[in-house]
Amino acid sequence: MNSVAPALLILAPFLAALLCSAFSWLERRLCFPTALLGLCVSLLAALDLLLQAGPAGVIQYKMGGWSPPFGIEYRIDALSALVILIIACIALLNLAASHRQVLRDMQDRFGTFYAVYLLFVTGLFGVTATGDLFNLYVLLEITSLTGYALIAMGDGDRGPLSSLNYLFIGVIGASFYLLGVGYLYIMTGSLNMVDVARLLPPLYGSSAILVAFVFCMLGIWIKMALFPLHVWLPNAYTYAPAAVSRVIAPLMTKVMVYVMIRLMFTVFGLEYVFEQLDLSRTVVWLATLAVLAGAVMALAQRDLRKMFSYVIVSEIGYMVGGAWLGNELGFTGAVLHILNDALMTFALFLVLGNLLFRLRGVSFEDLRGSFVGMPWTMAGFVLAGLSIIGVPPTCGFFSKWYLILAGLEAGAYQFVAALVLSSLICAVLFFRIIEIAFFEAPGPSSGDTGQNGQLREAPVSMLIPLGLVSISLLAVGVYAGSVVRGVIAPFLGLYPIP
Amino acid sequence: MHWQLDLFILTLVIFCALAAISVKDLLSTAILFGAYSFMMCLLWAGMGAVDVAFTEASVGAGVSTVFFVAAVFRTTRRTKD
Amino acid sequence: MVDLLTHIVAKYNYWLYIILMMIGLYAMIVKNNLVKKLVGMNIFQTSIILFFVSIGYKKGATIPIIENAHGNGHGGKQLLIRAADYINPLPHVLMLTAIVVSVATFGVALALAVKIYQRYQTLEEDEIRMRLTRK
Amino acid sequence: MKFFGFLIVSLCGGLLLYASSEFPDWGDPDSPASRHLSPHYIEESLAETGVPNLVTSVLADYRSFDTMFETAVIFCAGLACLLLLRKYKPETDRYYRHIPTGVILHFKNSRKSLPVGSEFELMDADWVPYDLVIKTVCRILIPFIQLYALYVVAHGDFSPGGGFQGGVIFGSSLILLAISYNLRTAVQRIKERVLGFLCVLGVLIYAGLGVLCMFLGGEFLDYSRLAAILPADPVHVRALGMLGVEIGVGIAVMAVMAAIYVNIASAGRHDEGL
Repeated sequence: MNSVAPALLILAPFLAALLCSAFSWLERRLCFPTALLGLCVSLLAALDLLLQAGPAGVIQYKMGGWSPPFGIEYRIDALSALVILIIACIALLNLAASHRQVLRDMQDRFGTFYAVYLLFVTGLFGVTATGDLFNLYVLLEITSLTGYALIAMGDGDRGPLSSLNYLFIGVIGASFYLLGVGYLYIMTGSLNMVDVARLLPPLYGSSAILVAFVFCMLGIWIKMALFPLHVWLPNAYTYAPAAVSRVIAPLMTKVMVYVMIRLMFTVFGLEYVFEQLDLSRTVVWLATLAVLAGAVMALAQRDLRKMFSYVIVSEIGYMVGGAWLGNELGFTGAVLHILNDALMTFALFLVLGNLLFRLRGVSFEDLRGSFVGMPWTMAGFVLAGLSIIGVPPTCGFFSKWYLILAGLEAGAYQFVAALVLSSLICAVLFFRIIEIAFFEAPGPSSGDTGQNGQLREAPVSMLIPLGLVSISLLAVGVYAGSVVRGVIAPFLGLYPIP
Repeated sequence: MHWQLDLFILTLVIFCALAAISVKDLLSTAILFGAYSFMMCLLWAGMGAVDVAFTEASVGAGVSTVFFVAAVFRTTRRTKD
Repeated sequence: MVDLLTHIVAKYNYWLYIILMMIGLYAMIVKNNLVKKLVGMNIFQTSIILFFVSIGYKKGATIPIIENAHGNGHGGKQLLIRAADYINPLPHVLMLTAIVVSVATFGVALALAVKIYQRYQTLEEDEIRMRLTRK
Repeated sequence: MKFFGFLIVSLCGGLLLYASSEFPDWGDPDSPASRHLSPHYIEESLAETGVPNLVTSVLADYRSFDTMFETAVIFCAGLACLLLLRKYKPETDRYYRHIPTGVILHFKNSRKSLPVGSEFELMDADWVPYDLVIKTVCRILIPFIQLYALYVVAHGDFSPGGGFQGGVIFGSSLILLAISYNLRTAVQRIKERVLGFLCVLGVLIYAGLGVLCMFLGGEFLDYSRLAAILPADPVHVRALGMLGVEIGVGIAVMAVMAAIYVNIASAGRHDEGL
């Protein structure tokens, strides 16, 4: 019998969501501990999976006991185990960090909120672990549907509208993906990823497979907000409640990047993607555009939330470009950047959450002098900013380094130039904010102040997760080498890049 | 299924789809949308997908339309396009 | 000419789904009213369902319910079942799930539309945008 | 915008049309889709699962994991509507009707309330007198609709139908109750809390059966393990397991459909509506 960890990973948050929803009618105080317990169990399962997947290569779990092409299987390799671990950590930390904020903002409906939150995390786990193309669609829809609901909870004025826009675009994305799966199914007759990969090589020249690939990729790109398709992202992330944007911003786009990598590597095959199709150059150009456009648009913003959203748009360009450069260095950089960017974005949005807990808004005027009132929060901000810029001891440096080397190796000089330029722009962005927060005197209208009119530091329960993430920003930087050896090398061993 | 009937339903499906998105009254849209779903369900039943047709008949033509009418009741019938 | 005609007859269902998909997508992109966009979204989704159901169809086969299974008791070892006699059930299963997903999305979207209407008293996108900029 | 939309749409349509020329013919029995997986499902599933309706056997057994998340999607939709629309504060504008005389009282911006009973009844702002024909017909119809829904759930193994369709039909009978009487009556009959519990219960039955199979030593949702506790052979027990999950799906879908309708029709206040 196999290990039960893959099933436990999905079931723990799923059952916890059901219980939370039941408790919201019975005894509301039980909701938070149930949610916490569910995510703790899946964190343990995720750790177990990572430890197993490194040496074993691939962990399989057959749902319903049916063997793969007929039933649904879960396939977890070292790379997906890493992504799962990131999801579990961030979801758990965010849950702990946002408890007070949720109690304050959601009042009588926090039980339902936790249920929806847990279902969102369940969907993310499933998307990462599944080995079935259609199951991926169903789980993607769970993630999106809960995402729409969570985003619409936010800022009363714009929340529902930006959520509905996100819904329209998200449905187009998911339907495009489903169309792609349909084209694959009509040509191969299978839905299992490994089985499809086995059946595809004789069909490589077919135009239907080409269209299937294009539509799968388009769907995923819409969901991850690659540059021209990013229009839904800034509003959705800006007007979502802080507790929600903190988990959606770091995870949703990164998981989609992972899904893209998974489709490229395990379904269509690298030989098809890089040798049969001549798309690599085009996509790297697209990614270059995304990096530049995101950075420039971030420069134009006067609101911290909007600015961070555009920084995410720019970071997506890094990962897509890295994955499509078609060499091992680029892939390593892209995967490292998934890990790093999830952590950096999470740190940034934790800082945002802390600021929003005390301040009325986060436009630049509101930030004046916040260093004095909230030193720890702003210290976390500085560290996350340094990491996004790519200053050496932090983890952001290493992935950028790999990406730049990969760009040079592949001869994609425009991509390298865009990387360097966007790092410079990020430096401008963050130092401008640090200057405002450090040197300018606090404005007259600074929101929630203490007895003596001073801005107060965020509560400890919100500072501890920020501290942990800030430490991990440094730790992941130091241990980047072992991530490359332990996770990326085994994966590349399974799917060597031609 | 006879091809004449098939063709008739196909024409109706496209007609209902076009009418549903172009009529200038949301309540009419709701009804046309229900008709569209029902025609679709006939088409699927003709292709032997009985379970799918059954679901579409109860969901698309039934409950979805009711949700739609309820939403129109709570909002407005007015539309500019 | 005959060649083209047989080609059309052999594939017309696939073409129909493309036409419906185009109608739906067009409505989603161009329409100004949020509920109209929703209708477009639903047409788009049903067109994909039509595509999948068309994949499952098999000439000379019947609906995917095994005949005479009752009389032979469960297990049905004696029954000779040939794959050519029954329509492929897999796309139907997938599309049941897709219909459910689409009605769930539809419900959530309508709830959002009601909420937006409560806030802005209109469902027209340009009027909402006007209200937002005026503030 | 119109031109832009038209461009995108024709681009997508053209791309899809270009690929469809490579498809196998419509209804071709030798297409890959009909040759690869489906023969196994068609030829073996009766022997392996004991269910003649192939769609049910694939839906609730081979791909039951998908179906569990399909139920979860519906559950999400119910939760989302609740989260988005539900307002717990009662309206301050209220209308009462004095039943013996038919006089209508309007309370504006006040917290006062009248005892609702044989003398006064709450009524909607846009109230229409009850229609005797509609009321009677619906009264007769609703039990039959519900009976039919139960039949659809229970007979899903042998004929088209199953938990989802049955649940929707049952849910629509509740919606019919709300439409033919008024929303207030329907909400009083089926309390919001009960609907909430039924949503959870349905999904929990599904997931719980799966977890039970894990406890009995199998994989998640491997119904054949239920043979250890049910008096049936491993093939027949799969049919029983499927019936169990179908019931779960039916309950969840029924409750969610009613909940979504109530929330949308009353814009979350659960008092007056269509």
